[in-house]
Amino acid sequence: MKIFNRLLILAVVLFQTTTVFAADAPKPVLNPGDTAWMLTSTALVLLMTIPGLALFYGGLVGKKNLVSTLSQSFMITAVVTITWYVCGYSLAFMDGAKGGFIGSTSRVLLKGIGIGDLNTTIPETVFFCYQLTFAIITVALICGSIVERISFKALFFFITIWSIVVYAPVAHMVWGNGYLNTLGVLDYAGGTVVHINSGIAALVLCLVLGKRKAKVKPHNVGYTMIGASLLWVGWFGFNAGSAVAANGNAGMAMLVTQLATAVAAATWMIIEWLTGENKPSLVGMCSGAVAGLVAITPASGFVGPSGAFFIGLAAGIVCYLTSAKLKNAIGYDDALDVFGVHCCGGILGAILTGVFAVKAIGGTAGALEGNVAQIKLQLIGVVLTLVYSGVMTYVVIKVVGLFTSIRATDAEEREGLDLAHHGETIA
Amino acid sequence: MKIFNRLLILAVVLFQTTTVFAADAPKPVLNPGDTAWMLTSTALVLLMTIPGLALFYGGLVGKKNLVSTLSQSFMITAVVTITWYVCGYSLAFMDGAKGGFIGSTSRVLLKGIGIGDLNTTIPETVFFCYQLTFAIITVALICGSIVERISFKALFFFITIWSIVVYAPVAHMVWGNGYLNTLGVLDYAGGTVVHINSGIAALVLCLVLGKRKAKVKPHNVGYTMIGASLLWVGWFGFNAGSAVAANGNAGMAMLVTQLATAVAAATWMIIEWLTGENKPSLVGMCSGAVAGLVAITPASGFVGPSGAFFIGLAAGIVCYLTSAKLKNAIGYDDALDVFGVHCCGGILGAILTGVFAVKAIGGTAGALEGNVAQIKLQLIGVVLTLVYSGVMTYVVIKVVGLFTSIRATDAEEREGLDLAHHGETIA
Amino acid sequence: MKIFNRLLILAVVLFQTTTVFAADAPKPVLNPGDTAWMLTSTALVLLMTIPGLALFYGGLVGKKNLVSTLSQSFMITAVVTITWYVCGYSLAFMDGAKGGFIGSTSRVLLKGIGIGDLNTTIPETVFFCYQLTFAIITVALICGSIVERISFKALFFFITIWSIVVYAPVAHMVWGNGYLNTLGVLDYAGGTVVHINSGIAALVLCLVLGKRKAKVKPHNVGYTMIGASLLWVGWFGFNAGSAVAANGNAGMAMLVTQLATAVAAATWMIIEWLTGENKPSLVGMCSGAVAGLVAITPASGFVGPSGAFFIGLAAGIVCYLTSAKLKNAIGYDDALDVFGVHCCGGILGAILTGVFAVKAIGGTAGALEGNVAQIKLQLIGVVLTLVYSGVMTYVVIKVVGLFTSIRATDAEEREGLDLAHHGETIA
Amino acid sequence: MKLVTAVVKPEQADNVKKALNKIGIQGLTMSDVKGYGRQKGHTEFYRGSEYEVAFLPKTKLEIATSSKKLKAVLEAIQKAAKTGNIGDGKIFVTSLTEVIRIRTGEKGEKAL
Amino acid sequence: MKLVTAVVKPEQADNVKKALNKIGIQGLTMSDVKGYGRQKGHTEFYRGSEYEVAFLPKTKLEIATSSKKLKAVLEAIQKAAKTGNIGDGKIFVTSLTEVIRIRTGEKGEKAL
Amino acid sequence: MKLVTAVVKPEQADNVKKALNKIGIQGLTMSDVKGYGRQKGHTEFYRGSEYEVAFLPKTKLEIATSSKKLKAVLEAIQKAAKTGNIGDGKIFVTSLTEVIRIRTGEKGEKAL
Ligand SMILES: Nc1ncnc2c1ncn2[C@@H]1O[C@H](COP(=O)(O)OP(=O)(O)O)[C@@H](O)[C@H]1O
Ligand SMILES: Nc1ncnc2c1ncn2[C@@H]1O[C@H](COP(=O)(O)OP(=O)(O)O)[C@@H](O)[C@H]1O
Ligand SMILES: Nc1ncnc2c1ncn2[C@@H]1O[C@H](COP(=O)(O)OP(=O)(O)O)[C@@H](O)[C@H]1O
Repeated sequence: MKIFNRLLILAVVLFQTTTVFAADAPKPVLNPGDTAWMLTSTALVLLMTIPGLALFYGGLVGKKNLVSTLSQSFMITAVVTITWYVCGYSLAFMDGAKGGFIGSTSRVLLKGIGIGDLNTTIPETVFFCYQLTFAIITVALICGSIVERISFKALFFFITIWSIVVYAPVAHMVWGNGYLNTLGVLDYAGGTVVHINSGIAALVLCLVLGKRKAKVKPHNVGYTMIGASLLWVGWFGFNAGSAVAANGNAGMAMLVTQLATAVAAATWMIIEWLTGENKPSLVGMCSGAVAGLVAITPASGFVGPSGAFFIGLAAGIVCYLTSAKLKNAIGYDDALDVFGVHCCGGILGAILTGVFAVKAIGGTAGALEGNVAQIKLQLIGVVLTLVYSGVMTYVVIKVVGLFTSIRATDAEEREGLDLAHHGETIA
Repeated sequence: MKIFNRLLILAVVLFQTTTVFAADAPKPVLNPGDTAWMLTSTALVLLMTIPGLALFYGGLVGKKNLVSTLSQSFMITAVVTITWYVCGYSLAFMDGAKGGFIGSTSRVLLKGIGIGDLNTTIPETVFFCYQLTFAIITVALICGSIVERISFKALFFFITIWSIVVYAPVAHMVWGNGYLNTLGVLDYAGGTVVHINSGIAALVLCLVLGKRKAKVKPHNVGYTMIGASLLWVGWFGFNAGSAVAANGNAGMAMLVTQLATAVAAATWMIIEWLTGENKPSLVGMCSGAVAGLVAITPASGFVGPSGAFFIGLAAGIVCYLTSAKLKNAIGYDDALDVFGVHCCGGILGAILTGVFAVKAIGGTAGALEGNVAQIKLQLIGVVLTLVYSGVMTYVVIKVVGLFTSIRATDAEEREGLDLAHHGETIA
Repeated sequence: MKIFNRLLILAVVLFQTTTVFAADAPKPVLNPGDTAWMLTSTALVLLMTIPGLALFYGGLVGKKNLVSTLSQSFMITAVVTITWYVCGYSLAFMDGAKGGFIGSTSRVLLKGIGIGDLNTTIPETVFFCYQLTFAIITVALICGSIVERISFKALFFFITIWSIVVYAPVAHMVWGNGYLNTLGVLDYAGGTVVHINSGIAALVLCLVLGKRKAKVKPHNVGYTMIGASLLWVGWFGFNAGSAVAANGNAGMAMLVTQLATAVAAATWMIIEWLTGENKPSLVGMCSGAVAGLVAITPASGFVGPSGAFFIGLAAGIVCYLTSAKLKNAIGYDDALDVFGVHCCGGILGAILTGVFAVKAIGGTAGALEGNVAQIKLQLIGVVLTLVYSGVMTYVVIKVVGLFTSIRATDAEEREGLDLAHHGETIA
Repeated sequence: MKLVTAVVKPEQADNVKKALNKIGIQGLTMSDVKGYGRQKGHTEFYRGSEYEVAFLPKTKLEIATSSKKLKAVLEAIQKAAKTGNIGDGKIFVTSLTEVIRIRTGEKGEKAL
Repeated sequence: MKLVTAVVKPEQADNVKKALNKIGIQGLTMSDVKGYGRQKGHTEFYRGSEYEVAFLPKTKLEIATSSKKLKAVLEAIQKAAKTGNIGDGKIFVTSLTEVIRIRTGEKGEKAL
Repeated sequence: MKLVTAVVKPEQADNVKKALNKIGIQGLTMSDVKGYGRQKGHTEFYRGSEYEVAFLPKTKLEIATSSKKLKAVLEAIQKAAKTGNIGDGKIFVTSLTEVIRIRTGEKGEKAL
């Protein structure tokens, strides 16, 4: 009996190796190492939104809107979990028509899910949770453009609908068996699905809502730094977790993420140092880091260190220009630069993925390795996302606007949304 | 070849089952994936107390008691580590008389522990640390009812004793080879051991101590939100870590945790929105989330998504009522609602575990699957914990009171415990 | 029977080595469990610096230097990532002359790194990132002695150079195939490389810079507590991660880390309680915890629980004396006690590693097991690091001083570095 | 018209407010200040370094009132703020040459 | 010389500052205060417990000015601070017996 | 009796306190204020947006004193607060019609 057990140990090990590589392998088996990393990644990505993004945004608004800004992220975490459970996950990740636009309803309300169901080598339950954290942060990112004036009620309805009719289809097209995926568009961890998607939605919303009555300077740069740090750390779960395994791909994704982020942070800092007020600001460094994180996101499973270096450099320069120059030049009130950093950084990253992709890393060559066509594919992904998300965001907010006022009243805005919408104040 | 692979899958499953339960199974072997997840879970659960719970509580007290409230959690982390090392772990987890009340002293001072010792598939050292983080947070939770007036010195002595004479036996009865475990009471991650246990202790303590001289509104809702977020994220280690493996059970535990928490947060928010001041408060959402986390804790390894949904819903409603209504109606000064959220939420969760348990998930059927008797078992666990912890808490605090004053003087309370007990102030 | 067991273990190991790369190559194979833990550890150690250390330090300075203090850690994270990528990693970890002083340039700019490259059982990319987080925190630690007066520009140049000419060689000598490693000096997770190294650099810098014009009390003990907590939690990645595997060594490292830290925190607290102002301060507990973490660092893979207990006790006492007494007696302005806690704690830990090392745990016996010579080896490591780092730090800061003023002007210091160097203020 | 400035213990401020309400004072301006007098500050220790915190938190209340009501105001404050311990605070009275209600432009006692 | 103390809505403070600049006032001291009058505070709820927040945030502006300029100052403040809603605030005027510029030792109107 | 209000640089406040102690002043009320005069504020940039921070942090010290001691108080403050740079601050003197020590009910100079 003991011997049999020992043979089994051997068998287990043998088996784990054979299943993954064997050509005619049956359904993959659960790998505890991969599962451990994906459980961890899920925690890391949730940490990015609460409290990460909440603080990053919260520190940049005025003091009388801190509670409001924190509440948005927290409420979204709760509500999107429910919409994801109800149908978002199913519509995004269950196979629909190949090359189509939306998934199937086979996992609506998670029907039939069990502890034995797997997605590649991890439990499907973990995959559900991991993907959920992406849906959450995408929606939460949007709020940055509309803080200090959006009605909390309107936001509640807006994000409930948006998480289903915009996020799920875009995720399906890129990561499910949908159109862009079938086409060969590369988006490792969400350049299009998360950043372009939220960034364009943010721009549309802030145009619909109009400008704030008054702009005040960031009330708590400390919170912003804590938030940026948690985003940075959590992003390891975002990008390296997108390998859905604890392997060499995850490792390389972590490495390029770290490098691009550092380069972008340093770049933004140096630009500020050498221009403008001649001072390197903490908000600038944090913004640069986030820009780098955004731009490397679609590329993180496809490029190597030198690609990451250039992507970081480009992100620092481009996002500085779109946030600090373009916005003021044009004059829309994208309060916390969701468009400038996430949409523009996402587009930049999507395109540069097509440039720097290395076949030996992610299986697809980029323009530098001769596959110039990839850039075109990337552009298709960018444009489709911009158009679909932009138009649908407009439709959804207009529909919500039929039922409830989407903007805080002038009095509420002056008083601060903390008191007006939540009945709470920071002393 | 395929058949062979399938046999191997079967073998793997069989093997995993046989090693743990088979009488003549060989010593289980270390699994690096499981170990990785448990190392991580330990970090996550420690994060729940410092800084998570410390901030959650710290934000809700007055400014002049912030240092005091943070110090309580920090001191407890240090002291309970020492009592756990000295004898707590041994008394809780070493086999005592089967179906008994307390474990053995075989691991007092961790004697004989080596790097090769395992607990199921992970090193015993990791199991020690993981379980330690539960002991820490249980004790730290208690403080919520007695902030702003407890003597730091009395607290120091109280928790030193309580962590040994209350926590260890309760943990042993439920998770060791003790009475409730043998009986078949289900408590996956600590509904009774952690939440009912700390919640009833908190109620007893606040009754013994009496009310605060003055109640002030939460001084920093931002800290409370950070704390609630870290509790939420860290709770993945708490519940999914309780699988003590990186497998499908851990995955399902994570999923139901996320879902119940989100539903409870949304429920509490909506109740506030539709009643009272008509405003959804951030403190309300955070409280709802914690209520959901508490209620799903005992159930997290036993129920599926729909069970989690209802548990979250019930937790949002019940804990809202116990915290916002019951307390004010009766009039005890459970400052931060440890009884209302943790004890009541824990009881609710314990009972609903008996209702919603799914045999295919955790091996035990609940009332909905016909096993109505489970509810009775659950009630036995609840009542025994309430009585034992309640009575012993009273005894311990009275004993401590023989040697030192348990309450801050009026002058200290007015001045704030920060300055009075720690000689530090927040500018 | 035992022999059979050993053969099986061998078989498993052999097997793992053979399968993927086939042939009879002894090259180790990737282990997903180990990789999962190291990915996580990397995130944890980064969390220690941003936001951990940044907040720990930030809370202890005056309010007008908060942004400045946070910026230092953030900038260092970005810049050291770049120097590590450019050449630091290669110089530290690529094999140089055996027993030498510096590594080779074979991985400059990470040339040739691929997703298949391994370091023991994890991807080399992960090893790169993990080690990077150590380089970052070592450099960031230094800043504690020079806050509130260092020029941000000078710091920028200083750390760029220091991370290459000081950190890389010291890391190589201890952890690469360099002199101290070959000699048999034990430093599990960085007592010499991280703490003595940064601590002596901090002392030299604060002596060169001179005292602050005015000392103000910690402006935000709350931030300090959050920072200390994140350091504590993150340190699991630091010490248990240094096993570079998810195994029994990692587990024991976590256990001794937790225990020594708790004992040191309690010790510092009790010393304060029984002496001086008779009050246990939160800053004191946090300082004690960090002292314990520092002292156990070199020992964490070599000692058992009882060794950890005594190391924690010694760290609490010694670091209290060096920080609270020695500094004031001598009169240098090591603002946040980097020398007192990190250098002195590191020396203490290095020596006690030689005392308490247990052969059955880390493979090397200490003085208590009869190997008194180990203490001498440890002292060699300590002295060499003190001398090399001390001298080189002096040289580097003097060189930087040739090009730019290293200290803020009096006006800038009075105004606060936040506004002076970053153009930002906390309202 | 007089401006009454009372520096009181923070924990008594609410009491004072209520006492003033009772005698018909309907407006009040408050601010957080720090002070010392007979009651001195304290010393805090951080890692063995002493930091003198010379000033204690106090609450400053400013009440503009008609000269007629002055006596009642002073009495109300004294009664409500007094604990009998040092640090109870002081009341300062200055003359107001003019008071204006911004919203209406009313002046003098009507503006109070 | 007069000391003009205006308690205004925080969001109007900037306006007032600009208006004063225009009429040649070059110095100003500001502080955050809380107050109530016709405009009362509000109640906040935390887990069902009510906390009365009696005082509303206001901004206090202090301007020392020559008696000559007083009228212009008062008018400028009134105009700039007025929104027409309750809570617009008050202006108090007291007499200054002396003003000194610390840097130069100048006294009286020269010191303003 | 006089109320001396000094607006000084925050970093000089401690100096002033000590100087006043030396001449026997035993009570003082302090608050954080913001101001501008000759010394203007600054501009901060966040992602390219300018935010004018018009006011600089200052410390306001209020000292009630007997008319007799007034001269000594003014001199002590001037000496201790002066750095010679702009922004050193101002001293304002008003008359006090009454001072009351709440604890004892003492009035007038005895209450100082
Ligand atoms: N001469 C003074 N000028 C201005 N404020 C004073 C003066 N004396 C006391 N105060 C204020 O009154 C407060 C209470 O004074 P203190 O002398 O401590 O109490 P008591 O009046 O009960 O003896 C002080 O903290 C300070 O703010
Ligand atoms: N009698 C008073 N003494 C001191 N401050 C007052 C007095 N009355 C009002 N104030 C201040 O003026 C502010 C505005 O007063 P309020 O009566 O609300 O507005 P309005 O003058 O427009 O009717 C109050 O918040 C308070 O700070
Ligand atoms: N007319 C005034 N009314 C009220 N406060 C003033 C006035 N002028 C100056 N102050 C205060 O004095 C401070 C210093 O004044 P400033 O003119 O900058 O310095 P200096 O007196 O050295 O020229 C200002 O920041 C402001 O707080």
